[in-house]
Amino acid sequence: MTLIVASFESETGLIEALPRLRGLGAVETYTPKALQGDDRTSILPLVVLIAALLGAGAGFGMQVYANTVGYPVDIGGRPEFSWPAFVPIAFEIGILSAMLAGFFGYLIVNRLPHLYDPVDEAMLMRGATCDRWCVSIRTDSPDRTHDLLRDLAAEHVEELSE
Amino acid sequence: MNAIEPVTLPGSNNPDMTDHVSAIALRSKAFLWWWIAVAPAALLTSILIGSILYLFYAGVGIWGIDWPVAWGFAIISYVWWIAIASGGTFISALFFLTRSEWRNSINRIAESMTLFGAACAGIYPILHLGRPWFFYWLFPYPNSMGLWPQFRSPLLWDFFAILTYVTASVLFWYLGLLPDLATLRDRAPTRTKQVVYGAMALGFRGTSGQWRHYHALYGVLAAIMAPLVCSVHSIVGLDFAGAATVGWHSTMFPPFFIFGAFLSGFATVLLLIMPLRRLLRLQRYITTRHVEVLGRLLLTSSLFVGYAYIMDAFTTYYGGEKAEITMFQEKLFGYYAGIYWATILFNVLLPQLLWFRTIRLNQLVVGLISVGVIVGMWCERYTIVVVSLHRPRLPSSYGIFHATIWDWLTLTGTAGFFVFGILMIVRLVPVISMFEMREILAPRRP
Amino acid sequence: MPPVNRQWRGLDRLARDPAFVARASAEFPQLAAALAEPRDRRSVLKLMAAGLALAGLSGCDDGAPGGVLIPPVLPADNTVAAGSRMFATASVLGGYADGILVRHVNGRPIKVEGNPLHPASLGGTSAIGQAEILGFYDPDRSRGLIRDGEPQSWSSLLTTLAAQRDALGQGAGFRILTGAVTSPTFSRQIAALKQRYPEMRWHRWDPVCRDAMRAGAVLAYGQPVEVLPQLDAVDLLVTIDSDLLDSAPGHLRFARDFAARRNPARTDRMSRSYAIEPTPSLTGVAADHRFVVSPRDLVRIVPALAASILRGETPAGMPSWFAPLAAEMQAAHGRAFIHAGPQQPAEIHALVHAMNEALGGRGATYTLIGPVEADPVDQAASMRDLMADMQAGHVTSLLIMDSNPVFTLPGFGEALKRVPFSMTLAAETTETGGQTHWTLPARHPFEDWSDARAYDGTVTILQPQAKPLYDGLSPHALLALFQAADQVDSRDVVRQTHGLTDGQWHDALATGVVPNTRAAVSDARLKSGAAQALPPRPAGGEVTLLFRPDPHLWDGRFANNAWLQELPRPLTKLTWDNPLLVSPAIAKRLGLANGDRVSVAVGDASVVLPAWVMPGQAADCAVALLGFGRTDVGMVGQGAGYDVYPLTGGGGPVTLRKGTGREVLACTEHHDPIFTDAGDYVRQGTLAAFKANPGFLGGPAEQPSLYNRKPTGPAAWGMSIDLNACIGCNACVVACTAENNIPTVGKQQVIHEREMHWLRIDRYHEGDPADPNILFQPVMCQHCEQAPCEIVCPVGATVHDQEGLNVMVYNRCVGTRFCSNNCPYKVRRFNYFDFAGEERRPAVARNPDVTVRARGVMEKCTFCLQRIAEARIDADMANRPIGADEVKTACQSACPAQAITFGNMAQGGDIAERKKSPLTYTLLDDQGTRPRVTYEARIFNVGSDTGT
Amino acid sequence: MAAIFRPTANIAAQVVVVGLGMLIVGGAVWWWAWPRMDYVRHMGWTVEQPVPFSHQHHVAGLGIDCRFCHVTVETAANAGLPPTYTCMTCHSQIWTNAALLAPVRESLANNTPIVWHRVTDLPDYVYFNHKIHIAKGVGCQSCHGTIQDMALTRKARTLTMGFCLDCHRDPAPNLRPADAIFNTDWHRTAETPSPAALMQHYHVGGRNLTDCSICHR
Repeated sequence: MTLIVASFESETGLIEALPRLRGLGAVETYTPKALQGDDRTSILPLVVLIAALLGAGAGFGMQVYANTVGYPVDIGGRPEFSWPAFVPIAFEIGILSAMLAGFFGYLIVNRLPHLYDPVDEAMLMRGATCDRWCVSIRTDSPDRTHDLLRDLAAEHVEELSE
Repeated sequence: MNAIEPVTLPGSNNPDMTDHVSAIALRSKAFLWWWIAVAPAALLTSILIGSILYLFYAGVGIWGIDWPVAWGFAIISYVWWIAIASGGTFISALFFLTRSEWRNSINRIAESMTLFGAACAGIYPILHLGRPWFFYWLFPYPNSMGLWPQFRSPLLWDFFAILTYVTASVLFWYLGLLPDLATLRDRAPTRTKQVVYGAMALGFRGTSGQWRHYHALYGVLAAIMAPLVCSVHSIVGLDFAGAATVGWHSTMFPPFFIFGAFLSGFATVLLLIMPLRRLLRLQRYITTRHVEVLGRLLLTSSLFVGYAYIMDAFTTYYGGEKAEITMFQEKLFGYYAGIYWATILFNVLLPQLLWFRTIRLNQLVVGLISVGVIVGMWCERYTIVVVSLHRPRLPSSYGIFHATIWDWLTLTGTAGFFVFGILMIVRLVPVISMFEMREILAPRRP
Repeated sequence: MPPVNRQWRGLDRLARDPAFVARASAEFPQLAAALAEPRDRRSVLKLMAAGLALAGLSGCDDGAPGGVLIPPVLPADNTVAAGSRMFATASVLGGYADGILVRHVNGRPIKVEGNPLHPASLGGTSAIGQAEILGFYDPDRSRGLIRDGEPQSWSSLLTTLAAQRDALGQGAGFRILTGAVTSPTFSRQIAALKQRYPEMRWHRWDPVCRDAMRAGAVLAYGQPVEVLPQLDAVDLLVTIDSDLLDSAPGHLRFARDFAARRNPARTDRMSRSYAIEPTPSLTGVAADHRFVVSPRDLVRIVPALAASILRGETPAGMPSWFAPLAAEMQAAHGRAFIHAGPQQPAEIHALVHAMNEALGGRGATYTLIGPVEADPVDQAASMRDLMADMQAGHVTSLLIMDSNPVFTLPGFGEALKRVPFSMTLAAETTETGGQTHWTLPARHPFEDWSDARAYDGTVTILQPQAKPLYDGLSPHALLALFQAADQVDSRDVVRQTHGLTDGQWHDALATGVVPNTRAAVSDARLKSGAAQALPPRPAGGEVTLLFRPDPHLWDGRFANNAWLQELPRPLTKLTWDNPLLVSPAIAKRLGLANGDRVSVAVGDASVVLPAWVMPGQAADCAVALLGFGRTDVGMVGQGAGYDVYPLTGGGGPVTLRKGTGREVLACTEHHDPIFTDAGDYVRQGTLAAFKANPGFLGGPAEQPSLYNRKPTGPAAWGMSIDLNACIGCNACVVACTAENNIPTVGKQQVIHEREMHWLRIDRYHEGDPADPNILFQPVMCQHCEQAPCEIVCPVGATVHDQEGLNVMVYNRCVGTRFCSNNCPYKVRRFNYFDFAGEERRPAVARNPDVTVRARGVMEKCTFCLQRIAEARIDADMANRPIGADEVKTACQSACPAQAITFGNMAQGGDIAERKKSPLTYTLLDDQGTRPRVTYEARIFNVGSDTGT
Repeated sequence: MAAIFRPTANIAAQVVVVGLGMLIVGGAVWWWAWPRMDYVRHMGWTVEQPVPFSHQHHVAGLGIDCRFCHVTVETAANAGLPPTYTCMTCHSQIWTNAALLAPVRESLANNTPIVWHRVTDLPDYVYFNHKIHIAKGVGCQSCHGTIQDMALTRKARTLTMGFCLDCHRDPAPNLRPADAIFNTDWHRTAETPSPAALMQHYHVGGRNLTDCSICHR
């Protein structure tokens, strides 16, 4: 296996290159902003929604329990189950759990923190977070890859042995 | 400069922007002006710490609060700060949802403002307590007394609202920072900076997966932040409206407080970006367009607030409750009348100048108006808290409030802490969200 | 450091005083140990508590400080190891006794209650009587014998007195000076002394005396008879500058009898009362009609009134109300009573006697009795003689007891210097004590035996309530020492006086009254001359200066009592100060606002003090309040207010000049003094309107509410306050302070509006400043069933219990103060500083059944929860419900007029009855809070209708 | 060698993340557990006393009734500590010169009280009342534990608010027949009335015993 990293000057360059490179091995892109035309969906919104509902439900439940079972007290002659008063806190707890779920969910789905990756060895990767459009290919046929990249007018190419 | 510039000046492009912005955070020596600004801020921060220590030693009696006016600066300043904080969230979340391009270059500053505004606000509720060391009794933790907090109290709602808001703001801010931290990591000149920014970037490399989830999530969170900030402010409003106290018992307070948050939020953002764009040479990316847009928003929200003030008077007299009217008369013509009229002047009258385009484009005037608004908003809270409380229902419990030196020291202390925080942000992280700017900038140098 | 009032510093000073530490080590070992190494005052106080416990104050001990338990060595005899008991005694002021019971908890005196069996009290107490317990525990009380500033031993005193006994011979130069005395024992001892020293003389001096009344009686009847009103039999009461309900001997009883005829919902014969006075008094405020008349007009009007009543004349140039009043008085023949105050000249009293006789009141509305005071004298004259003799050097030895002439009588200090041997016996440090050769510490009345007579002559035995805190000498013991060498036990002396059998003696102690000692009814005949008496016209000048005792500090003897200092004066609501009370007219003329400095000059004597505008005061009148400005007094009274006694000495015209600058006065009310709509809070109406429609002031049944949850406990506590009975005397406020360990905060904090009283008496002036309608309203926690405070507390520190109490759990409170904001009645108080910790009284003085509140927590009226809890436990042990009237709150039992009723509404009783009254309304009922406290509206029996 | 981090950095990062997680969980557990620990509540601690008084000896051994020393337990809020005089009623006869009892004799001789150290010390804002608990059939051991086995008196219950509430919510299990209240070796037997019957007998349950005003004033 060899890991080949290449950078393109333009987004379009990379986009055109991708379908042809995919034949040669596992391809991953590294780009300063999201690539156009990537229309796969993410699970995170669903996670956030569920977390919000669970959190709000739990929060509301806690308040009902405390006021009816845990230690019921006569507060200003209000009913023990005064649900309208419980809504704000339930809402806030829902939001809180949604935020936490979203953030940590993101780390999990992307396996972060992931400080080291073999591609980091490639010098040209430093441009990926600025204005270069990089791609990495794990392939058994480095030569063909090199040829292809040359045809695609890749700006730089680096080969990293693993 | 009376022709309105576009959101970014012609010829701006991604590489230049990235070089310029990351250079600010990565430069080895801080600017001179930075040191000049940070010195007093640090001093005030230490004054804040000092006055807090003395407060814990001596008790809240060192403040001006008394029998009828049991709430004072602590609550005034708390509401004031939390309103300022919210402005940032409006810009970064609300206008993200509306896909307004102008927002991209200032949302980092706005969010940082939120962060430290919320931090300043968050201190006060604890300082306010008679026995601050028991503040955690507001939290439903499993205690050996078998006791629960009292969930019907607006103050408890507030406790949860603040808890949520501060946490959410931090996470939202950090998430928004990830790609830029990655940029800094890859451009860091020294090993230390590489490691620090690298660690903070958590290994963000802009892979297709990272970007895909990132956008999905950021949109959702933005959509959550918007209602959150509204709920926080409604609840702060309910801290007052939830009580039967004269001058507080009004269904209008929640929206009224949200309007106030808009107003002071936009004003503070203006006050931050106008100097920063000069000092950091960001005129390319934060243009007079931004000032102009924010000016309009300031005017709009000031109209909202003005409406609230009118309704406040209307409902008082329409309701015809004696105590309410007495208190309102006192507000208009009594001992504290000056503060009420200052509120009207600063929050409603002065911002009307912004109807004129030339004024909107005159950054000095806009700055003065913004300062006025921020002072005005503080006066508004002073009126709500002190003036309402000093005229209770029974004449026998009328009273008066005079702030003490400790009230003022704490207030100015938090102001210093806020500035200090902002300066640290300016020094350490990109003041412009670079990856979002790339959405609207030319990818390559011409 | 937080701005804490000077008054707290005392005990530190004490702790540093070697003399004290020495004495302490003798009495309280731990205390000395504590004082030896420096500690914070709190721990010293704690140990002082332990020390006092050892000193025998406390039998058993629950929760003694320092996590230790200190059982007695021997089983405490006749103190119940725990729980409370009552012991009868009396509180004596100006010689006259009000019967009291002292409640002991764990064997130590904690609280003063009224003695229901005592004719002058009937269970009620005065503010001063309630505060006496604090005086008992006062750390500033004088201790140790002093001679010319040097501490002395008891033996040296004995030798000195032995020398005196020999030196005095016939007693030519021997003088004794005391205040007015009613004690049979004391006068018996004096008589004995007179036998031994035939030429000795006994002088009397009270700065606030009743000379004029005595002289008036002599004018009218040829002998110093006293008048004994039967106010419950009076249909028409006319008071002339009177102190009948304020401070007259028997005023507690008068308040009770007066109130009995004031609520038309309970009596069908509501009395009517007219007050004619130059400056507002409680008596005047309680009246249906209050006529503001300057003293210089009084001397014109009263004789005219007499003329028209005695001789049917119709004098000219009288105010409009004169003729109708005279007519009404004649109409009320046999049902009317007239009373004039001690400030009025003798002639006016003579005329009043004549009028009362003419109106056929004698025997019906009042009786005459022989003098209650022992050997009454004209004090002014008696003092003139004494001073003259002192100047002339005729006085060789002077013994001063229970009197402070150096402070209260200008020039006495000078004269004193010429006396070769002088001795003061005083419980507190006094100016006089500082200037006599010997200063002896007197025992507090709670520490020794004595006796005294009430306004009607009834004798009470004063019995000690605890072992002496500081060794002192009782007056009886001292007199005995002048009599003979052998030291006597004051108990025996007192007992000899009354010659009671053991049984009678013990009954007398138990009941607090010696039976059949009421003064005999006098059959004195009115002298013919009485009706012609002509009062002298007071000196001219545009300002008339009146001297009145401070309602709480009296003549200054209570200046070191923090409770009384911080007690808002009934009419001005001022604390810690005695500004000159000026009429609105004077204020207008001199351009004075409250607090402005003004200089008062009488002849060559002059004083500069702040002014206070007093609505309803006669246009030409300025009132100077005695009793403040003590110079040689404990830490509390030090430098509070201004000494106006110098003015009493000056002769000549009175001049007022506006001074420079203004002072901040600690007033507890901050609203515009004049009100137009006080009726919103204190509902009021006329008797006529009431008769037309009894319910015309009562509130609507109950505001509709979304919430209808009601407390469902076995008991339902409720309170009803009768505004017709309340005379604003403040007894309830002090009682509450004493019962509930309420701290005083000092002048500075009162100015900061941080006073702590759970119970306050709101005072409203309504109408014309020159002659306003003055209204009182006691306000404490209303214990709302829909309590706004409870909803907003984030930690549930204030909640409802099932018996309808709004309970405040101090130890759960974090101090958000939201409850106070949300309380429409503003009855909650917050501990901004550690007020309780800074208190000067020892911890043992506190009520152990009430939690002492820490810094940063909210507190408020609990309906005396500790008393309820006690009753609750007793009832549960007997498996019975709590009786309707079983629990009495502190304020209720203190009220002389029975304005406050409290009880378990579930069991009926008085409270249920009063709640049914058509006058019942709830304060701020538009708030829908459903308070458990209700008020009965004030009804005025005004002239247009007869009322009977 | 362009990479900023070594491969080991990933492991390090994971360790940090896991560590933080465990810290949070651990903190929560500690917060819950700490106030409930016997150590914190001084459970079973014996306190240094001037005289090593043994309840075991006097109660279990000699069978002296609680009320012989704690005289006011049925009539007052506090059970009452015996005056030295009470100790000497016996010890003037037996162990008259035991070294252990020297403090007692001195106390009587010099009329200086013995200063005992508290074993159970409720906060000042809690108003516990012995007489009502006795009257309603709560045995000494419910709060003082197996006092008859204590050679040195020690705290036997947590006496937290939670502890009080448990019983105030459901008193039945702690009720005894009137004659068994001071009986230290009493055990529920077949013929003991049922808890429900005892509740009936003592008229417990009439009021809400969890009201704040029951214990706090």
